[in-house]
Amino acid sequence: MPRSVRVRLFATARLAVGRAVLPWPVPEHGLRARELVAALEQAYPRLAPTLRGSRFLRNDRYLRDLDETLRPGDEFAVHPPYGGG
Amino acid sequence: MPRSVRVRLFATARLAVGRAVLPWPVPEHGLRARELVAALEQAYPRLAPTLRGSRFLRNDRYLRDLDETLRPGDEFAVHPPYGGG
Amino acid sequence: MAVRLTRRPLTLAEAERRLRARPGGAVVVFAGRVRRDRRRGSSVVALEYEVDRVPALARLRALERAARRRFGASELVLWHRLGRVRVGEVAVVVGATCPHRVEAFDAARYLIDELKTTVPIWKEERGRPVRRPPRRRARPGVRSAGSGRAP
Amino acid sequence: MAVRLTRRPLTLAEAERRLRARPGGAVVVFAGRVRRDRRRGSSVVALEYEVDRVPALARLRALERAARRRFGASELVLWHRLGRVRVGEVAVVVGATCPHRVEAFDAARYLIDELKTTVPIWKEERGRPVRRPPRRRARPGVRSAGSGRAP
Repeated sequence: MPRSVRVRLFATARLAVGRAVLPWPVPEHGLRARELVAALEQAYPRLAPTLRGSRFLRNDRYLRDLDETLRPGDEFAVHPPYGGG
Repeated sequence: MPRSVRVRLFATARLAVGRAVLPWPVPEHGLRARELVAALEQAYPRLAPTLRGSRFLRNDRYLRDLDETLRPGDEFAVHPPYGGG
Repeated sequence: MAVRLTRRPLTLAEAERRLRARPGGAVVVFAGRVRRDRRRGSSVVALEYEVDRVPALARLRALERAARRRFGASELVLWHRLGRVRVGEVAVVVGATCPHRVEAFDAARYLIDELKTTVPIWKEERGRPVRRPPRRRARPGVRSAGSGRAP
Repeated sequence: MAVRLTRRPLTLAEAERRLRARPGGAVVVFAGRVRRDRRRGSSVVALEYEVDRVPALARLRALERAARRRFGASELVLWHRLGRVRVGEVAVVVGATCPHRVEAFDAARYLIDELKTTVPIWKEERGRPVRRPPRRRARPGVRSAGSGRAP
């Protein structure tokens, strides 16, 4: 069992970080979505504006709020505003 | 030169009269569209309700009003409400 | 031809060939099909379309010009079948190619709404051919403009 | 399949085969094409579409169900290209078969509006391949949802 979540970055989020997938360590006391987003923002300042306009998913489901706790092995997706069509 | 107009009947007008084309004599003093419509109504009572809801054309152009005078050789079309599509 | 009155079958595929030949980000196509009449005892299997050809073509061309002007359409189709059209077949196709989707939807909607109410085309119901006269037969008649069964 | 994310070309003809297989008096289809970027100096020749596949398919299926319920649609298409789509090609097709035209227009409009704003698909501009680096090059970037160039 990995001690990390798998952060998946799309579109402008992927371009800001320079990669589509980013493993992120989960500390012993656990990791709230809110903490992960703050940590990503700090690690990748260019990602900050995108994060503020993004929706987030845990294991392919939209997060209800940022207080959800992520577990090791979870996927965490960052969805900037959609642009299909 | 015929001394008549060619009345063209469509859809319910055609069904009410039983034919699609009807030559109609033009008297010496001429024939206003209004007079033709009244005469048709009298000759074919079943046509009356259709005539009241129809648009009329002289030589493929919509009549501006029923005071237009028809000349021998003219075509006069009776268009009940349209139903394409 | 953007405007067409024809006895041949109509397809979206053919409309697509015309509408995609010109630039524009949005293509909207409407196809109206002959519906089965669900009234009890109905034997309607087709509609027969009648037209007053010269004013109908003039009006269709006027609609084409109006749609180019009002909605910035780069291409249009305004096609209608004549004669007998069986249940399930396409009786009318209208469509527009425009820069953006809002205009393309508005253009197609405008074309079919105007076509139905301002172009001299009429439909008449046609029943199933019967070999022996049945006890009671539904009497096919001309469908009025207000018929609920037109698409 | 009513719902599809594909790397293959999309056509109205293929949508027609699906939409005409079911009864309904009205078929409306929308095709969104990649437009040429008219900004000065732009070298964009294609868009590259990216998707988060599992939630995208779930959302498309939810839209399909909603359209059947809300507009009485008997058949639907919700198709989107993935990967590189060149200028002039069709990136998205949505369509609906309904009893009457008003619902069919509303359904198609609903599907494309919702698809654009609620389905996890993104586009990124792709420039012309250059052999020698030009003095100044337009920098292709991700098109935001608010881009005026999407249909």
